[in-house]
Amino acid sequence: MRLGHGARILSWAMPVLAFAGALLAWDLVVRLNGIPPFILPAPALVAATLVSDWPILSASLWVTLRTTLEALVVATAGGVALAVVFAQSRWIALSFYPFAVILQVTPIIAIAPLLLIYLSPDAAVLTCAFVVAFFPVLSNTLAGLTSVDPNLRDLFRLNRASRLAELLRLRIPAALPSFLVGLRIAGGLALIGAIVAEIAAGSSGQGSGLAYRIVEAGYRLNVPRMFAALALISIAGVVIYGSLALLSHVLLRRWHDSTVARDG
Amino acid sequence: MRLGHGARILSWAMPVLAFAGALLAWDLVVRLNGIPPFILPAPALVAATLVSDWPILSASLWVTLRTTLEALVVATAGGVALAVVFAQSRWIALSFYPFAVILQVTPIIAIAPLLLIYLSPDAAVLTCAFVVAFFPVLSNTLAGLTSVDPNLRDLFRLNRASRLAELLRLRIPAALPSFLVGLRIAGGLALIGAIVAEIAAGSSGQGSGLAYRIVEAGYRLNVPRMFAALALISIAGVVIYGSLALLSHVLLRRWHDSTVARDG
Amino acid sequence: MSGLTSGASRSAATPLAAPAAISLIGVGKSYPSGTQALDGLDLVVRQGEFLALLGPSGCGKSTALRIMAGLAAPSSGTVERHIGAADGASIGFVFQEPTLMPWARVAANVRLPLDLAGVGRAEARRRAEEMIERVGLAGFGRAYPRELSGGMRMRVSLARALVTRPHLLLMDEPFAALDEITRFRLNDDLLALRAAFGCTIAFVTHSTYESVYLADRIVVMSGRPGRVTDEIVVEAPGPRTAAFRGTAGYAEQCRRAFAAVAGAAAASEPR
Amino acid sequence: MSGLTSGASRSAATPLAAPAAISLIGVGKSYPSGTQALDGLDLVVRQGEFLALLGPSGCGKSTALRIMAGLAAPSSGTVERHIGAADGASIGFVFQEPTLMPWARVAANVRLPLDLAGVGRAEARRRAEEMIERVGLAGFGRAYPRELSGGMRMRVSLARALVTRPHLLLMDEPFAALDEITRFRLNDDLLALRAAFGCTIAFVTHSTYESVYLADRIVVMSGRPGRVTDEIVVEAPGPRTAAFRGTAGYAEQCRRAFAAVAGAAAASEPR
Amino acid sequence: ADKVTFGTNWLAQAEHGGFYQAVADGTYAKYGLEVTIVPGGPQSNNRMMLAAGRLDFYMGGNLLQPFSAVAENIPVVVVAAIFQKDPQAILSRPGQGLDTWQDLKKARLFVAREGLVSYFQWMKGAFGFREDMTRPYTFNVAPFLADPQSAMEGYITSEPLAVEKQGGFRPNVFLLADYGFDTYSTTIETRTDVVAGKADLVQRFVNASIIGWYNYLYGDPAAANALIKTANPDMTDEQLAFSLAKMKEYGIVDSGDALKLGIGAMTDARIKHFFELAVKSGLADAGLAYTRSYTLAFVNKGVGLDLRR
Ligand SMILES: Nc1ncnc2c1ncn2[C@@H]1O[C@H](COP(=O)(O)OP(=O)(O)OP(=O)(O)O)[C@@H](O)[C@H]1O
Ligand SMILES: Nc1ncnc2c1ncn2[C@@H]1O[C@H](COP(=O)(O)OP(=O)(O)OP(=O)(O)O)[C@@H](O)[C@H]1O
Ligand SMILES: [Mg+2]
Ligand SMILES: [Mg+2]
Repeated sequence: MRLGHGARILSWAMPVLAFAGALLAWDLVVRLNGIPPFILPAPALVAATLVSDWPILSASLWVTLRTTLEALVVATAGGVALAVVFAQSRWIALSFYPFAVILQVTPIIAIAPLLLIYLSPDAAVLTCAFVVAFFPVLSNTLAGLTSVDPNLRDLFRLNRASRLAELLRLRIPAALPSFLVGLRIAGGLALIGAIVAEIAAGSSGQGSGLAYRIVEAGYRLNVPRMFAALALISIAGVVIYGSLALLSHVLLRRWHDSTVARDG
Repeated sequence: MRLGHGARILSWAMPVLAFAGALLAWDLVVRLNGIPPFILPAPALVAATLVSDWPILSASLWVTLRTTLEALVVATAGGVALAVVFAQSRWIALSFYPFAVILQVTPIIAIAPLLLIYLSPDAAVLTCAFVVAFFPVLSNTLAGLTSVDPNLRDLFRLNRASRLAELLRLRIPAALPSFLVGLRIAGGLALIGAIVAEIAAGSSGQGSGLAYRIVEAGYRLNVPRMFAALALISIAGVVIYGSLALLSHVLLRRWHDSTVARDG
Repeated sequence: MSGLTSGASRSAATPLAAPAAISLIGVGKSYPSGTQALDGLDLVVRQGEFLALLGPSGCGKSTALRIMAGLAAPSSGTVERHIGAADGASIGFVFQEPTLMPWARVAANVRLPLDLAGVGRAEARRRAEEMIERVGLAGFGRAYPRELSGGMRMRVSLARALVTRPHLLLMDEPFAALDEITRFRLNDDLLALRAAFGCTIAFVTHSTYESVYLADRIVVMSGRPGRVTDEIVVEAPGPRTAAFRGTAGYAEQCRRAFAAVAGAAAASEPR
Repeated sequence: MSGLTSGASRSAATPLAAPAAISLIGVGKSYPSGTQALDGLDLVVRQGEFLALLGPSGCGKSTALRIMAGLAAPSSGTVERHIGAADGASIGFVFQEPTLMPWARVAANVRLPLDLAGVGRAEARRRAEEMIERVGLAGFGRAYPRELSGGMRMRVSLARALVTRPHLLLMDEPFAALDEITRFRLNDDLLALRAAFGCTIAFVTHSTYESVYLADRIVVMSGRPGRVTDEIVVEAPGPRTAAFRGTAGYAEQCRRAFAAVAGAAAASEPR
Repeated sequence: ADKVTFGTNWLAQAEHGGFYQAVADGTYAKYGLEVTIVPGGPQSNNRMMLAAGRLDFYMGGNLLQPFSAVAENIPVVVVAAIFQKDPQAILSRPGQGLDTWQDLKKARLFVAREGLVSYFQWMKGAFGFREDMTRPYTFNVAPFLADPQSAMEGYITSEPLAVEKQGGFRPNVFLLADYGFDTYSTTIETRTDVVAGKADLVQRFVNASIIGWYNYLYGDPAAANALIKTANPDMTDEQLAFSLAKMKEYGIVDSGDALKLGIGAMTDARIKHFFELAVKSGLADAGLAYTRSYTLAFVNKGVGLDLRR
């Protein structure tokens, strides 16, 4: 879309306004109902806490972000690999997809103890986060891999393309838009996964992540700090999503309907 | 795909075989490593527990299933509604999508206490489950709504279609395949959401669901019952997924590339 | 449209004197990729006129047609459209590709413009049915687009454009995928429709024969960037029927049109 | 293929005596939707032959072509293919729609068959470049399909089919979206290619003129269900150049072909 | 009667026995109270519900949270301490070189997140335990049983039975209170506005609860146990009996100051001592006005002493 100067400013102003409006609403709710800070702190208090507790919170943020990124990489790799395997034949998909579903629906709290028995804490955390985040990647990638233009498939068959060539040159590019939707979902889930995994399976110690901060702050009734940690998680989530959306845009810009704008 | 008689039998036999193989492997692992039942019970023991504890478990299953279905309905409706709103304009999407992402990444355990203060336990559980499950529906539906064939869009514009007509007759049908992928992901997530929500926000006591059973059985080291509950969750997950996949197939059968088979 | 009530036999003079329905004045169009598709295109479609656009592949015919329909905005120049927005969905457009809704059956695809215009269910169904029959697809109303051959799909698209009996009909190579017999029949149908309703038609074709047979006026474009290089006013002594194709005038005008296209193609070459 | 080394001027007798490259014997095809697309189709493509398929829209030409290529299995009857699987990617296929990879640039789309056949990078690039120029798209190698006009897309598809210099070329209305000038030039290119490499060609067209100009033999099909209703062996006295189009024989054979199609169309009608 | 809601911090169990007893035998009714017990759970948030005014009384786990409440200006105050000793303990497997308190430093320690931010900080500061040796305890004993070189937290009244039944061995039990973690436990907390405005109601609730506890410990607990099992159907008689026995054996409820002052007893000296411990462990700020976290106005009155047998 070719935006005029005004429209371009608007495209920045609107989200900022929306955000400011949300903060204002939050502030008003707290103020008008006289909600005490130990139940719901006002945004200014949360911001102040964010600044004052930054040394502690930033360290935890960093730990959680590292887990998140590792989980996202593993979930993406695993989801895509599974999708590729499942796309090979209906039999494989019919036979093994149920296991993927089982993995998706297994509650982390239930399997974490088992994992802790057999895996190192780091591996256990990564496994938990993977379990939380891989399914959308798998589902979306598989949907993309199996909805290829049948004529293009015929073309590859006619040219005696190997399965590998068909995968690399046809199915994977065709699945890209759908995969990227899955990836954007997985970005947020990896963050949740990191947090849940940290609670259920994480080793503690100096380098504890935001989940630990939340539990700790909750225990100490330090609700403003708890909300500061939550705010960091929210910001991290939005930044991750934004990055993945940007990646999506860059990869699809020139050829896909969702991003190629029509003028008129 | 026209399947011969043999192939049709295979299409049932393979998944059953895979399932049987998995059970056998599980049994062997337990047997060969001499894993005690309080760590990992053998499948036969889990099955026996499933039968013997059926009165308790079935009641819990029913509670969890009801929450799951409610959550799925709410998540689907909410996700689609949000996607429709976001699809209306870039400004709206840019301004409010971040809030959806924030909702997605907010850890349930952190917001559940807040919800419990202001909502009834049932409403709180439903809200939690919704938060867990709505995002894939939103993402996939939005992707579908915004990747409409531009020529078809032009056609509607030429015919002076109202926004509503364009939505109902063009965008929604075009988004259907993508929406259904999101729905299949949400099916599993709604189940997880129900479980997490139950743990985080559920009132304990008489009408407790499978999550409560798991925590409680884990707490009392009744690991076979815990696994029986897990097995029920897995089965429920697979059944929900299977139903949604079937729905998908029925809805798309006649026109979409992923389901219309090419002969050759 | 008032000048056009005498059926298929009318002199070419009337529409040439008619007021403009759409005027493109000095229109340029460049795409984000950098391609200058049109530059300084002057083109007038008069009310009641049957205009053919000829030109080498890639010269900007589709782009020009889209601009006429208001589907694309010109990068430079002006577009004036004198079609009353009052009279409902009055533009019929046939895209170069069939552009059908894959999830809707043939009947629903054809009925779409009527549904959008709020025509009653029974009435819409009847008219769609009739148009489907017109394009030779009787019995395929319940088929899905992917169950049709390429030519059949294009005919569905055609039926959809015609079903509203639009006042302005813009068509991008509507008959290219059809066999000559079907094509001739649809050509005649189009002439009859036009005679009956006096609609304005601009259409792109690659067949010089077809352009001469159908059009009052042929505009020849050359490409890179697209502009008008030639214009031929077609003289038809009598009604345009199969007999017209046998006349010397027809053959002569086809030759002229062909020469004009050849010239345009040559002009397009040294991009 | 050995019988075909004398360039564009060769008698039509040679290919007619040549052994079969593909035989369809009593082939029927019904789609899951219930449509009986073909029934008892007997059709032989001889080695080195240039065969044109004519017939009304929806009569089963594309279906027949797909069966020849092995892309679809017949519901009944037998298909014999005598093309050595040994000589690599030897089938070139032009689909009725362009069928390009939207994520790949024009050059990559054209290069695809070479890449799949393991041709070296530089060599593949050179050959693709050359073929892109051949179809008149020089300078568009780095464009994406959606930045092209309909005719340009079809030419990319054509370039892709020709770039491997295949021994068997199956083409489904490859020139329908092109202007006559481009079409004529590509017709001649095709004849030259065929003369140089002696490939076997079967192609679908709706232009009787084109079929007579290009083909050694024209098979006319009628539809519902699709079957062969007529066969015309084209007699060309000299080389097939623009001059051929001026001969009385050409005009006469065009008339014959047209009549055959008209007959087939009439036969298709009362489905 | 006054309607009163009381939130506990876990599912109904013997450790809440006295309160259920007071409901079951009509003690509360006798004191003009109609008490509804709201059980907690793994993720329950009854403490917040108290602060938000949704509950009238809450059962606190130890004194750390009341200290935090003062720090965060949360108007909550402890009015009685039912457990003189925190039943929190560390369990280890005998014969694995983990048989003394000091040995535990070599073990992998399963500690719940809440433990990590509370008593474990004291273990760290006072004895040199290290956080990197901990693993999260999610109230599932399997990882502990699977790993002989591990130890885990647990309530002395509860986990040892599970371990004994499933693991087939009697675990070493180290009660934190025995090593200096001298917090009160199972306290009764309420809001300051309740204390100020309805002191009489608070006094009645405290007194009735104390009497309930005497009766649960020394009388017939059957009616209370029945109520507990209704609230928590998975509770077994065996567990209830085990817990009751352990509470008596270790003097969880009725020992120390309580012997003289009655159940629920609190003293300034004891709380001061624990506060200093908390400060040393980094769990509280030295300058905290910790005395605001409790009041002795409702206890130490010898209520129910006559019921001890
Ligand atoms: N979406 C687009 N983005 C970039 N360039 C485009 C786009 N659409 C068309 N073009 C370019 O504009 C020029 C004119 O295209 P147009 O489709 O108008 O040609 P045309 O005359 O209709 O050709 P044809 O007869 O092949 O359909 C071409 O060079 C083409 O590459
Ligand atoms: N995938 C399909 N499913 C069901 N029916 C089909 C399918 N493809 C083609 N048909 C039917 O088969 C018949 C022949 O189709 P085909 O595409 O072979 O025709 P064609 O001769 O190529 O027509 P055209 O000239 O219009 O391209 C048509 O009646 C069509 O409706
Ligand atoms: Mg065009
Ligand atoms: Mg066809």
